[in-house]
Amino acid sequence: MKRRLIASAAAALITLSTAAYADVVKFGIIAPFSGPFAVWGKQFKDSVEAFQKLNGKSVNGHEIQIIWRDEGAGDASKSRQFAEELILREKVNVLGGFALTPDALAVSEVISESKTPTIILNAATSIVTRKSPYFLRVSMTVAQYVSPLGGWAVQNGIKSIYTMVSDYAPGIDAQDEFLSGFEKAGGKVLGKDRVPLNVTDFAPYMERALQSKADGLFIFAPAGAPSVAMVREFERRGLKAAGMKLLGTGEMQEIFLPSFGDSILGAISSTHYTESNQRPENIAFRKALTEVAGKDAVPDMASIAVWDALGLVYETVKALGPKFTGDQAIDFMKSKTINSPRGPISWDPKERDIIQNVYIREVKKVDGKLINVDLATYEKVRDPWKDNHPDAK
Amino acid sequence: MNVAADNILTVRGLCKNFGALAVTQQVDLDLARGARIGLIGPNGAGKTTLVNLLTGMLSSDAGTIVIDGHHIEKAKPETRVRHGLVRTHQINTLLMETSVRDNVAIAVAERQNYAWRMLRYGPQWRACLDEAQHYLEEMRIGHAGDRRVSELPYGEQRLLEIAIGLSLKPRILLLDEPGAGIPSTEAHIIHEALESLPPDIAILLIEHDMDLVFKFAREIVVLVLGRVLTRDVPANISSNAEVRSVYLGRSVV
Amino acid sequence: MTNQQQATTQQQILAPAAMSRPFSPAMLWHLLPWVIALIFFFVGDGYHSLGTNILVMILFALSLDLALGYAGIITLGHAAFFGAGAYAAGIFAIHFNADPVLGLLAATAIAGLLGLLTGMLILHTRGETLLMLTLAIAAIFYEIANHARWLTGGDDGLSGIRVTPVFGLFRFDLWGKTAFLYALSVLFIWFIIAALVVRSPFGRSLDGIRQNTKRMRAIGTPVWWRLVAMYSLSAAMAGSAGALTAQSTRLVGLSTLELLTSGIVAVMLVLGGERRLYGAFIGAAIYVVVQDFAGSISPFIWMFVIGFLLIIIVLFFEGGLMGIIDSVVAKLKGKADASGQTGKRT
Amino acid sequence: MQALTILLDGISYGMVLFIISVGLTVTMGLMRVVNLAHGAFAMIGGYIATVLVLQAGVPFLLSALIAAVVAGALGGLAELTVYRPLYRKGELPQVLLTIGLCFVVIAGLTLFVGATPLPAIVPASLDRMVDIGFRSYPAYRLFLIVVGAVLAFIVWLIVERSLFGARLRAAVDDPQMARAVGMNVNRMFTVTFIGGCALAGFGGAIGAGVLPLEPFYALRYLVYFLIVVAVGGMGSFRGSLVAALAIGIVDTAGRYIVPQFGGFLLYVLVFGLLLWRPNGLLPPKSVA
Repeated sequence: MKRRLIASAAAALITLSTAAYADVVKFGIIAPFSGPFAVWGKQFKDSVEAFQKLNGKSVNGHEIQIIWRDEGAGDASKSRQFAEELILREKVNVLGGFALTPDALAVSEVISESKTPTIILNAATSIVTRKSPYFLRVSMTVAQYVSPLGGWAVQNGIKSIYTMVSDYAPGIDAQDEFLSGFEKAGGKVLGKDRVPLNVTDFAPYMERALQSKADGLFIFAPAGAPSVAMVREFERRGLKAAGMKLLGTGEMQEIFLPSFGDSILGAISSTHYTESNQRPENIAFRKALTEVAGKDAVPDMASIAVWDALGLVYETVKALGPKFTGDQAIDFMKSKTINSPRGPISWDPKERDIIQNVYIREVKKVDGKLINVDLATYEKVRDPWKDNHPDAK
Repeated sequence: MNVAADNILTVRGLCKNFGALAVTQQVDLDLARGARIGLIGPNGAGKTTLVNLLTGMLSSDAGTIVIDGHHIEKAKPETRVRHGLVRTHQINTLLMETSVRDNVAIAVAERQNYAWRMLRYGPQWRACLDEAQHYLEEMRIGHAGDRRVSELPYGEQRLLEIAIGLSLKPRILLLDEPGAGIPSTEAHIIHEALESLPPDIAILLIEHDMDLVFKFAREIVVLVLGRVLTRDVPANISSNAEVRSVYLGRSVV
Repeated sequence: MTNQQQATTQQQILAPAAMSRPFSPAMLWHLLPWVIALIFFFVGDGYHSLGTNILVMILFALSLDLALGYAGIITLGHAAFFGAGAYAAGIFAIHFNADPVLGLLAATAIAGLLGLLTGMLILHTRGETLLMLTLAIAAIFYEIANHARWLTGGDDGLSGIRVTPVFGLFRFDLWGKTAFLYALSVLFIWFIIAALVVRSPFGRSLDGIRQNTKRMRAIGTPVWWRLVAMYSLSAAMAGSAGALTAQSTRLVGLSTLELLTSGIVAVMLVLGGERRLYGAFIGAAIYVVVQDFAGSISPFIWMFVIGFLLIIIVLFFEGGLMGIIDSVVAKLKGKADASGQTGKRT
Repeated sequence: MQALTILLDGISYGMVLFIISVGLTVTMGLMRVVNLAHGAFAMIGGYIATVLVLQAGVPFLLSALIAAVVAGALGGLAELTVYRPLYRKGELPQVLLTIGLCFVVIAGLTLFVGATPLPAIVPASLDRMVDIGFRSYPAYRLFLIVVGAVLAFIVWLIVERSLFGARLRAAVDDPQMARAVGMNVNRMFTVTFIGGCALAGFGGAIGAGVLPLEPFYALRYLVYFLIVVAVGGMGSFRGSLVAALAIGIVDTAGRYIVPQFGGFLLYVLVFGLLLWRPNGLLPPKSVA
């Protein structure tokens, strides 16, 4: 437990050295730094450093201290264990993190009982925020960022579709949400495939999609090996050559584009953050990030989520001072509207879920670099699942 | 077919083929209570195969094996042991990491049906240990009970092998080369041990050491190319021309 | 019989066989893990979940020690039973009864039954084939849990598990103190059972099967049945560990069934030393604590550390950490004494 | 015609499995080592080839050959240092040491190359469709089939037609006898291990389009390699070819025809097959 000793000793020193009225506000973040999802942890950390570089490490003299915990390879019980430890031992004022939905669900009891405001930095299943009144989401829900895509596709000439999603909860949510919009707009569904998570040879699935002769293929796969292999096979098997449009979501984040190579050109995706957008907030964000993490650093959904979460925490301390109750913090946060690098974001006061723009983008080559270019913007998109399921628990 | 009244083991027409190779052909064998039979034959005659067929380590293609009126040719090895058909091994198959006494006690526990006991086994296991010590002493290695088998001299390991066989209270004991690998200066130890075996057990001794066989056996069965060549008293065997020619290396079949 | 043996005999009449040797001060060492656990209970605020997690992994590793260590059943699929126990306990609590002890018993029984059924199928085989079959079973269990979303929650995990107070008296508090003591009690009971079983005629016959199957056949041991029995017992125990994790975290994820989980528990066991019972204690505790520590320094340092540790232990320290401790103790005691201990390992 | 497409897909996939796994069947059959680190050598090969293509502009095939040489050399080194002491040990130490080796390789490659999946290195000349009469088909897949067939032929020549191969087969069939007649079995182990690892490295490089390279490659595909060996029969070269192709075809056809069963089908079939024939389809004589 040495590192914790060092951490608390360091914290104690800092407390002593600053003026007597200064306090330390602790923000504990539980995220994967090892295992298959290690990228998330790295992106979180870079973004936090960038934020603190730009905005300083304290608010009104109160130090904002980030305490990290590595939850490893998707082990939800670890997540709960660290939450307890951070709340009881470290006495964190705000908790955050959670790459996957089970990680977030695992802490709901603990944060409810201890009334700890908890900011969800990724976990994207709609129901999560209903599991505790102290959850607040700054990322997105799958249903939210998929919802406009189906309608957009039909309006833009994609009249028939084949869907291919990884066989896990987010994949199925994405498929259902996409198809509901697509069918409502009058599109025709020619086939639905669910691909087991461990599959990386997509030849048979792509062959089925090719034979369906649909106008478009909607995919949803976890970032990493599965989505990379999916897109490569899409190109290689000639679906693209046959004129089929590739539609997706998080797979086409800028950070992953180099893994695909040029085969990804022309792919359509819908998400809540276009990395290359030209808002002044985004330019400042990317500049700070490259200063911290090198010139090749590319922000993604993780970076933007933690960036805005820190923004919320800083605002909270500015308004409420270093000492606040969980209820005060959550009430304050959910009433804010923030000019995020992704665009304006606010929260549904009842659900504590984020309301934000969703962008439809296309992968293009600009100055020899693959980036996403906005085609359409849907403003202030709420989580449709919650509106459709007002009473689900 | 004539079967002697006090026959404990009766084998008729036992056959085994490995592919096209017939390793055991129409073997008949009778063992009476307390018999002392030697089984000899040149290398590759199928002696060990025969033992494996009798004990059920190999399944036979044809033929019957009867112990005391029970047909056991289809039975599993462990069932045959329960019928009193017990063997010792040519090469050591002792539990090398276990103590000498435990090696025997495990066998005793198996025979006593204690070996399924997981909890509350204190008195039973103690009884097994006591009985094990008794067999060790019978084989004159009672002093070595606490030692690990791997620390035991080779000759004493061979005696332990026999002690384990005895501890199963066999009616028929198949001794597969008990003297193998023992320097000739120590061969008498094995002989003495064999002589001290309980008289009511029928014993089939498979051995290369002719001295030992001729000293111990009252009758000798000669196996050649999977067939029984002849069965006779030692004196006649040693003068049998056919047997001699086999051992001189010429084929007789 | 020597005097010592007679003394042993008299002791055995009075005490269960596991504690059958005459009392000596060295035996107080057996109290050490339990004393540490109790001290931890009083001073470990904020770490009780970590502690419970360690206890669960100890129990899981102990179960593997029975199957793999003592019986020599080479398996890389033990997570199948851990996960089955966890899901069984969770589903039982949600749909039938939230009593933790009933849930634990049900999960243990179900895991044991699954061990029995799969064991009967696969324990004819040995070595690499057996290894592959255990892998395949765990993979099939995983796919079932992944597909039966309506029952298991699939990839989102099983949540909403309720747990009533233990015996209607001790509520599972938020900070995991009750859960810790509960897990400790379950571990203690299983440890006593394991300690008795490995010294029993049954356990010794399995030790024999591991050393030499042919020998055991020759003394009339029904090898297959015996292996199936031990495998089921071990599966039941792994199921208990799974149930504990389900009840203490009120959550079951697919990761409980993963290949990596099977691998990690084997690593823990070998790290501590197999066929030593306490090896599971040391291995699981060190693994969890060091992972907690090293993992935070750098993402992949932990994999380096554990990888190198495994290589070094296998090449130079067979018997794991307990093996090192044993040899140090033996040296301290002096050679004469040490050689007297032959064949009696704890 | 659809059936033919599935067949081609299955065979090309199976060929990758064969190239990578054939070395593993030797280690497990000849040396009796449960080698869970075999995938790590394929991964090393793939990473090296990717870095060469992307950073140094080395042509695809040449970089795959260099990857094979390096993977083989590392394999030889590993055989001499950590594998040799393993031959005398039981299965458990073997499993754990090789898992440890896997961990070290995964951690090392991640530290040096990064935690994201690697970009594709299949050259544009292969990454296109070619007309094969009844339809257009990915050139890359045809390339895999051709390379796999050539390698299978070379392996067959070495194993069945050379003196070394005759000795190797004898040693697989009866290791004790081979030692007894004075074969230098140790050297044979080293040489075959190098060969097996080189093939794995080569397979990892050229197969990256089917098995994408990422940090957990070594563990993710390990089960497939092990299945090839177990189904084919440990130590059987012909068995591993038959098994690899069968697995490729069954897996592909299964996913095409009944995608909803997905992962189940293969595992259930393998499970059933191993119960029916514990020693695999074509086991060598020693275990038959």
